Formats: sequence, C-alpha cells, structure tokens
Amino acid sequence: MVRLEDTPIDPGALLAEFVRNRGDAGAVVNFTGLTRDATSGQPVSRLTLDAYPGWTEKVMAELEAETRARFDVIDVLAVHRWGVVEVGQPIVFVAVAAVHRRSAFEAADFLMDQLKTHAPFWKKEDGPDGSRWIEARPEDHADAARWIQPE
Amino acid sequence: MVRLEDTPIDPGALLAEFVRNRGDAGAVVNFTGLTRDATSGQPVSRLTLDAYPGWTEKVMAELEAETRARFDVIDVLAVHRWGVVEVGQPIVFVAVAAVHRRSAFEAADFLMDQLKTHAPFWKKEDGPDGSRWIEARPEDHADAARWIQPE
Amino acid sequence: MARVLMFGVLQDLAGWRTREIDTTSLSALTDLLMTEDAVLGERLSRPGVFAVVNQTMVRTDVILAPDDEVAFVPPVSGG
Amino acid sequence: MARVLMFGVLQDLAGWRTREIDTTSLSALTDLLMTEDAVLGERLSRPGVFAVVNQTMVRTDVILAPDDEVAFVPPVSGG
Repeated sequence: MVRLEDTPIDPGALLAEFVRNRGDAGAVVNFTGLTRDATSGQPVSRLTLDAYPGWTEKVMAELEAETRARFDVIDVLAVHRWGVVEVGQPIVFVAVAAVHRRSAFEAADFLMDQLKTHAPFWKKEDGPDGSRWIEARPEDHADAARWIQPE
Repeated sequence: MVRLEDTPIDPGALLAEFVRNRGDAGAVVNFTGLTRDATSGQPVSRLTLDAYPGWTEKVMAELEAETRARFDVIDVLAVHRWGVVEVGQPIVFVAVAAVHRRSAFEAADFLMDQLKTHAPFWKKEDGPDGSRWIEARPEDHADAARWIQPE
Repeated sequence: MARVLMFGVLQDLAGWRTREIDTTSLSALTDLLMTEDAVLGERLSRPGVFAVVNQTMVRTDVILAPDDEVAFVPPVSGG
Repeated sequence: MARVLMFGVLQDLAGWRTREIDTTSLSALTDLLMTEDAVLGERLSRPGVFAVVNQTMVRTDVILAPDDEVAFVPPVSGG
C-alpha cells in the first residue's frame, strides 16, 4: 500500500500496525527518513516537499508493484509526507514484510532507491541564506543504478 | 545500546523512541524479527528462546561495537527477547541511525547477520510433533560470511 | 482550455501553480509559455524537465483536448 | 566447587541447568560429566559445542578455581 500524507507521520504507530499479527512473516525491515538539520554542511531550518497528488500516488504504486514483482515479499507499505516538514521530523516510512530477512532488506533498500530517484516529490530547504530547491544526489542515482539488470 | 528482555517487546514504541529528536540523522533502518507460524513447512505453535544472561548481553555489546566500528553510524540499538515467545510476536528489534541510508541499511543487515550466528541464544520450537531445538540455518552462515574481509 | 500545473522550482519561477490556458497541443503550450516568460522558458527546456499529461509522462508532442491536465515537473528529490 | 551451567539442548539432555561440582580443571570437569552421562557426554564432544568460563569462551583446557562459572553452550540460533 502507498499513502501520501499532508500531516505528520508517526513511524512508531505505522510499525506497530505493520507488524501486528504477522505469523506468516519472520522479517520486517523498515526505513524511516528524517529531515536533517544540515545538508552538505549547510544548516537547514525546515523543508518543504511539493508533490502532485494523484500522479505522485500513481508513481509510488508503480514502484511498490515493481518491488513486489522483483522480491519474495509478503507485504509492502510506503508512506510519504508532503508539505512543510520541520527538522527531525519523518519524511518517508517504508516497511517490507517477508519470510526471510534477506528479501526484506533488499526490497526495502530497492524501494527507497526508487522513491528517491523516481517518486514525484520536489524538495526545498530553508536555511540562513534563504531557500533552495534540491535534486536527487549523484549518490541516489548511483544507488538506484545498482538494481539495473542486464537485458 | 543492547538489551535482553524477558517480557514482550514493542517494536512501535522502540522505533518511536529511537527516531525522536534525530535532527543529526537522515536515515533510520529497523529490522524486527517475528516468530513464524511455520519453519520449513512444519507448523510452530510457540518458541522458547534460551539465553545466558550476563554473557548474552556481553556478546551482543561486542557485536554492536563491531557494527559501530565498521560503519559510519550515529546510533545503534539491539533488543532481544528470551523466554517463551508466542507466534507472531517480536523476537528481535535492531535499529540503526546514520546520516545516509546506505550506511544505515548495511549496518542493520550486518548486525542481524552477526546476531543470528554469534549471539548466545538457543531456540526451541514447539509443534504438533513435539519440541525441537533449532540451530542457525546454512543461509544464516552464508549471510554472515558476506561480511568477512580479506586479511 | 487545458489546466496547466507547475511544480517545485517551476512554480517559484512561474509565480503560479495552476492556470487555465487555451491551447491545442503540448508544443503550442510550451511555445506560449516560453514567449511569455523567457526565464521560465529556459528552465522548461532543460534536460530532466518533463511534461505530464493526464498523469502520464510524455516525451513527444501530443494534441491537447479541453479539460486535459498538463503538469510541468522538474527532476525529483523524494524521501 | 565450580558453578556449572547447561544451555539449550544440553540442559534438556542433562536434566539440569545449574549444578555445583567439585573439580580442578575444565578437562577434569568434562571427563566427569561424560562418565556420569554418556548421552550428554557425546553431545558435549560435538563440534560447535563450547565451554564458557567466567563469561569468556575457552577452546583449551583451563584450571578452575572455586567460584568459577563454567557454561556449556551448543551452537547458537539467535533472532
């Protein structure tokens, strides 16, 4: 399942719900992304995430479907904030349940790389020198390229 | 930090506490291990985990220290149940906070492989045919061997 | 009238998020926007900036019917 | 008197978890346990079964002082 949220997300509550009654799955891997107080040494006071409601969920659902197709997983949840996010607050929560932990780790890692490089979000950081729009880092593209399979 | 618990552990509460006020970390990766209702096709009604209080925490702390030494991480938490664990209940909770998600994923993955193959726990499964003691699977040893560096 | 949307830095440069614009094709719409605003126009022509028509990314020119929704999106930066 | 502990399957085979046993070395202790109980003894001699003396794993013989704690541990299966 994918969700786009314009109010704060609660990783503890999301994980508690996701692990409930999972006698079928032995392994749950979760990634929580938080707003950092600095990027490349520049202080950040807050972040604004733009999204395109409708299309953003559509692309997130495609990335979820690709994750389910590539890995042996039981369940996938991806929740993404948009709007103004204060420093230290969660931006993204991804959870994967699988029978064995290797699949769960790989699927969560894959889905995060895809969200970082393909999900329709646009990030603006406010700092002491004003605001600046951020694009995915070269490392994000390199991370995502790890999953490209030869034709 | 490492903790050995003889009462149920609550992954949601542990994650909520772990992500609180983390303006320094952009990435938190969590692994939660749950008791499965079957192993290799055999039904499991419940699990008993034996531990050696004192030594178990000592080895867990060594594995945590090795994780912190090998990866660029900000914080590590490993909480492990012992005693009787019902099906679907959490057995282990590992969380890693880092500036970037690659380190967080790798450190959590590494620490789980180490716990599976080195932490002093002994697992007994109860099923319709009685009880049997389990050892780490060949896959667990293969997973752990991924991290062995050439001398 | 197509419904035209701007996201991220494009919205800041355009000074608007949504406008109704009378047009017949994506290329005609892009030409109009470039003529109106050279700074926005330069950004729209950069690599990595795409048009999304009725929630599908398009890479070639398309005919626009009334009620079509056209979004211009810069490179993403999720999570 | 050393404090001797059995874990996991070893405890089930021995029928006890903790005993005080009068001994002077790890090898003497192991010999005594093997003589007392052949089934437990066979299991103690398997690869992957180790002795932990005062919470440190040992792989050679060691002298045991009174109050030393000796645990016998089978292969682990955490998480």
